[in-house]
Amino acid sequence: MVSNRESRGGRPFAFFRAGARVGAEGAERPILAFEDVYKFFGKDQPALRGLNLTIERGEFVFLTGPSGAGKSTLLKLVYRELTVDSGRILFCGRDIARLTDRSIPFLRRNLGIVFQDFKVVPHWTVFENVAIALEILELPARLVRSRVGEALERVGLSGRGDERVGTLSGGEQQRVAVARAIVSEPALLLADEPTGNLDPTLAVDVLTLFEEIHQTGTTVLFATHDHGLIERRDHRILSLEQGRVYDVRRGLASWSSSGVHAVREARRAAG
Amino acid sequence: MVSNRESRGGRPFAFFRAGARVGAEGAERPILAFEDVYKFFGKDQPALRGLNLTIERGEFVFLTGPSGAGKSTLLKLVYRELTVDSGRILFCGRDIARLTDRSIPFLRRNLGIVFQDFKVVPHWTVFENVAIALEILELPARLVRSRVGEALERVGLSGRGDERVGTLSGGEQQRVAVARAIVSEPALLLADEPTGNLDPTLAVDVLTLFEEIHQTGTTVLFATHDHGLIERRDHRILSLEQGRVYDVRRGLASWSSSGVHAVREARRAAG
Amino acid sequence: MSIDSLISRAMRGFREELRLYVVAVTSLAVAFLCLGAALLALQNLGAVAERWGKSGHITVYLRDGLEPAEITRLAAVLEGLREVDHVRVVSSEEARAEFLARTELGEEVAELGAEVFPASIEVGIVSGVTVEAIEKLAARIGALEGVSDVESYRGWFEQLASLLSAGKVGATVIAVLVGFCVFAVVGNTVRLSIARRRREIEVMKLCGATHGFVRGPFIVEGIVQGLLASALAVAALAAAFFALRAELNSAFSIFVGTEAVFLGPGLLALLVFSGAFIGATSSTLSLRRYLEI
Amino acid sequence: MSIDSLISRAMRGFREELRLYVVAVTSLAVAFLCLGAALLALQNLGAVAERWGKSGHITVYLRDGLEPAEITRLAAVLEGLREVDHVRVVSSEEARAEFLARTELGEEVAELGAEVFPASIEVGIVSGVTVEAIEKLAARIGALEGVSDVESYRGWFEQLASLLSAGKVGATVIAVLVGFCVFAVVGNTVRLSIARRRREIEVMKLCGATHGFVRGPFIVEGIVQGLLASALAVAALAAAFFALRAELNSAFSIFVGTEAVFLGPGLLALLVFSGAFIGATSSTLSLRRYLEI
Ligand SMILES: Nc1ncnc2c1ncn2[C@@H]1O[C@H](COP(=O)(O)OP(=O)(O)OP(=O)(O)O)[C@@H](O)[C@H]1O
Ligand SMILES: Nc1ncnc2c1ncn2[C@@H]1O[C@H](COP(=O)(O)OP(=O)(O)OP(=O)(O)O)[C@@H](O)[C@H]1O
Ligand SMILES: [Mg+2]
Ligand SMILES: [Mg+2]
Repeated sequence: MVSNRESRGGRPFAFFRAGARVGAEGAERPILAFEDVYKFFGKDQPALRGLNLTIERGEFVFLTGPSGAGKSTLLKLVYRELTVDSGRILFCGRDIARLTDRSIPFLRRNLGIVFQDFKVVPHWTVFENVAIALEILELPARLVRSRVGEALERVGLSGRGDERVGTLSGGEQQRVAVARAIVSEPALLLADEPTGNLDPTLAVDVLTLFEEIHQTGTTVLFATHDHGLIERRDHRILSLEQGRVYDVRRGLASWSSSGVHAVREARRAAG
Repeated sequence: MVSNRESRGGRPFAFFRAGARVGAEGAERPILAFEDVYKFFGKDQPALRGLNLTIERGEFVFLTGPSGAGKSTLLKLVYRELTVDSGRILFCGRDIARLTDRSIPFLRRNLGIVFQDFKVVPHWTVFENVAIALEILELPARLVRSRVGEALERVGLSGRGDERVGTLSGGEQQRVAVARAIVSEPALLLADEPTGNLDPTLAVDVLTLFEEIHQTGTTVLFATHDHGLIERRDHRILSLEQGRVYDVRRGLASWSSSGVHAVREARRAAG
Repeated sequence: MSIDSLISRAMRGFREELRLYVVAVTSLAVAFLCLGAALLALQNLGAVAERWGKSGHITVYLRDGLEPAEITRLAAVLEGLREVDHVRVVSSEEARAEFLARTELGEEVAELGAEVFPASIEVGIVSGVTVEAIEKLAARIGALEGVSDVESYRGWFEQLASLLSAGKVGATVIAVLVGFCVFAVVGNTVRLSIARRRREIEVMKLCGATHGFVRGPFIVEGIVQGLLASALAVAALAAAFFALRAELNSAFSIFVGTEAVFLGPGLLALLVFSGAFIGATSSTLSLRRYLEI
Repeated sequence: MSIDSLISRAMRGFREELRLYVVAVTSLAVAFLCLGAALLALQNLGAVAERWGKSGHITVYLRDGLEPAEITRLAAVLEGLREVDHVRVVSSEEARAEFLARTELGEEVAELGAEVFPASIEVGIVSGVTVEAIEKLAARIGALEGVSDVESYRGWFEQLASLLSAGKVGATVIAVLVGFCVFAVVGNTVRLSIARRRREIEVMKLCGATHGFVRGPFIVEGIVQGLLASALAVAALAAAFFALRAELNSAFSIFVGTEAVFLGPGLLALLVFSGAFIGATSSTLSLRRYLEI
């Protein structure tokens, strides 16, 4: 990863068209801005109603809220699986809704996405599932191998590259999905409940992994139900409810240092 | 549900062959017994190694352990998606491994299963997804309608029976899976991480739902990573690690009454 | 399992995969159409062969200048032969008239006198006489007084017979190939709809459904597909046949001596039910490995 | 996109769906075989029609008892006619010999004298003369001294011509139907493999793959399928043709007057490449709606 970052000279930015760079104006703007976004599924059930939200470049934001609040919908709008019904979503100052079909792949190449339902390919091997994100970028095979190996190591699956993903346990599959999202070193990482199938120890590990990646300049948007996880970190927490931002606060406020989390935290602080 | 239980005279028990009843000897035995069970995937990586375990009729057991410990494998052995490589699994005193292919459906009709990956049919409606468990039992359509309605109400999805499951949020899909598992009032409920996509409030609701069903005589085997959930109840907790039972204890021991859980608990105690 | 639930689940399958089924039924109908056409050709060729095998026919050209009395006597002699069914005398005049009727040319030909056209006797042979016996008969007749030439059509007959048998072989090969295609198409269609509905099958199995419960709707779908396709094919074949019948008859009848006939009700029923049967079988076979979930 | 990755992904597809592809290629090969056979029939019918259109032929039966000198004179007269290409005199003796050679019968027939068989002159007509002109010529010849009968084969010709055109129509219909079948089968196969690999396509799209990247391996697979199937069909057709060639020729050649010929290299190449083309097109079309994920 390090070698690659050097060779490409800073954060890669092939936006809208491969090879294009975001200009100075793009760099100044927030990486993601929601302006009065509505999304309807059927007449009377809006999943998002008038969402206003700005995420600055390099931020780490938790997204939480009850089941059906609209978290996944919000993320899907960003990677254009869905389009807004009214309002705008600006990615680096550009309106995502106005992208042509041909440009969408180039938007997505700037994103790393952990899907709530993993979306791994069960009959592919672990290696192939992670490598596809780099093959799409047409990286040479040698580089793909080394970066995939590194990503698998970071999620605790090193040495398991040849197993078929369909045979892995739920938590292992989720970690494959995480590895795929981070392997391409995206500008924006969208993680939809990436720890739902992980035990508390691994959940903290994955959170820590995301924080490490965040340190290198990646913006992270992390949707989760795990209060144990979000409350213990000093990041912005957005609470959605019924398609609206219901609460914005920072973590660590109500963090109680009891239970297994505390043990791990102590260990982490020590090491 | 009540009317049906009455009409069938106690817990239905169509085991191995539809219409057959478990005799007195079956009723005395533990509902589930693992005797020195091994399960190998490939030569050198046993998922279960020498598991011994007895679950009594009417028990409520939590199953926990790190990712890849073998929890799902254990459950899959019970519903015969997998077969043991050595040892025996006795369900009501009968060896599951020795069931013929034709008997397996009748074993499964005694089970309610919440799968870790939900296994809902995305292009079916919520109603159809839940009703299939009863249609298989060839219940009359009227009865199917009323019982499905009741099950959906219990998981907080009443009035949403006509939506296609593929359009639901992750947590909603998980609740459909829960409804399908409980709708047939099984003798044994196997739940594999049934709250991984639910917010803490809903997770407690689902746990409470399982406890209510447990009250009516159903045996529950509940695999989860959510320590917040298991520690607060007085049930047996089995910890697996690397395919072995690593720890057996009861909950409530290390339960700290802080955070949101406490609030809900208080409310629940009051109501 | 209740029929109600079976039907309603099969209907759901059709609704969901409508496009797929339209494509499948269409291509199956085409395959069945080929099969039907091959059968039709076989049947008509068979009819022709049978007729030819039965009804020999000899033309006896008469020497010029025979008296009508001599001709009548000759005809009587011929009629008296054991192998002969009937005779018809064609006088020079009649031959000329027939010839003129067949040509559309005017003057020049019309000027031709009757003497240009030899009188002849058409001899119908009783059915069941072999080609060799007819050949012998023709030679005997040729030796009779007043006969100039005998045409027994043996060469033509032999060539046409070999043509017929080649046609039969071809039609049979087509029928076999088409049968194979139908099987492959139904199998692929069912496999396709299974692949799309894998999750559904898996869920039913895991909820305790028996193989029969899972298989039911697919087999119903296979049967309906096969039935629809073969019925469509039969309808199209019938439409084409009866629309083109006059043309076919005029093209073939003089040549082969029979009218084109359509497939009998027995064969039609067989075709339609073989559609249903192939649909059911192919569904069942394709489902097999998917049921082992 | 790099060719390496394209090929390796296509190979992966083949490996995973080997059974499916075997079935698909087999049923496609059958369809192509039908197409090839129809083309072959069309081509041979065309050759026959062309030859017949060009080479008319009249048999002039001579009156009994003509002197050899008279026959020679008559032949010279006929040869002098503008429409005549060549003439060949068949004496009574020769006609008898030919007849005996054609029958396998012994004694009785062998006893027949040469006088039973009329002498004749075979008249070859220069190419390009129409049927009507031949008919007129036959009438003129019939009026000549010493001619007993003229056979211009007009009736046969007309019937065979209509048979030929019916055959052509039939072969064309088969070709169209088979083309449709091929399209449907390739489409269904590709759709089937897409249905099974839906998740894969979805994942690639969501990771930022362009349509081309996703489509590439499927199109390669479609092309390979089409190529394999059509090549197989051509090989099978050639094997069948050359194995049965002698039989076909003996069955048809006297009758139609030409030797059966195989498809030319141009048509063969066209057939094989149309396989590849249909494979690619059908893949592309079938992929369309799945790319909109
Ligand atoms: N494609 C769709 N069609 C119709 N309704 C939809 C669709 N997608 C989402 N919804 C509805 O929109 C609401 C919000 O869904 P969303 O997936 O965003 O919730 P969520 O916050 O991610 O919930 P969870 O925590 O359970 O994953 C839900 O009620 C869901 O049923
Ligand atoms: N069909 C299979 N083939 C090969 N290995 C398998 C198969 N199923 C499970 N395994 C392996 O067995 C181990 C235990 O898997 P299992 O699914 O039981 O874990 P788990 O305890 O459910 O984990 P999680 O909490 O992540 O769901 C894992 O390492 C997994 O990779
Ligand atoms: Mg969600
Ligand atoms: Mg598991």
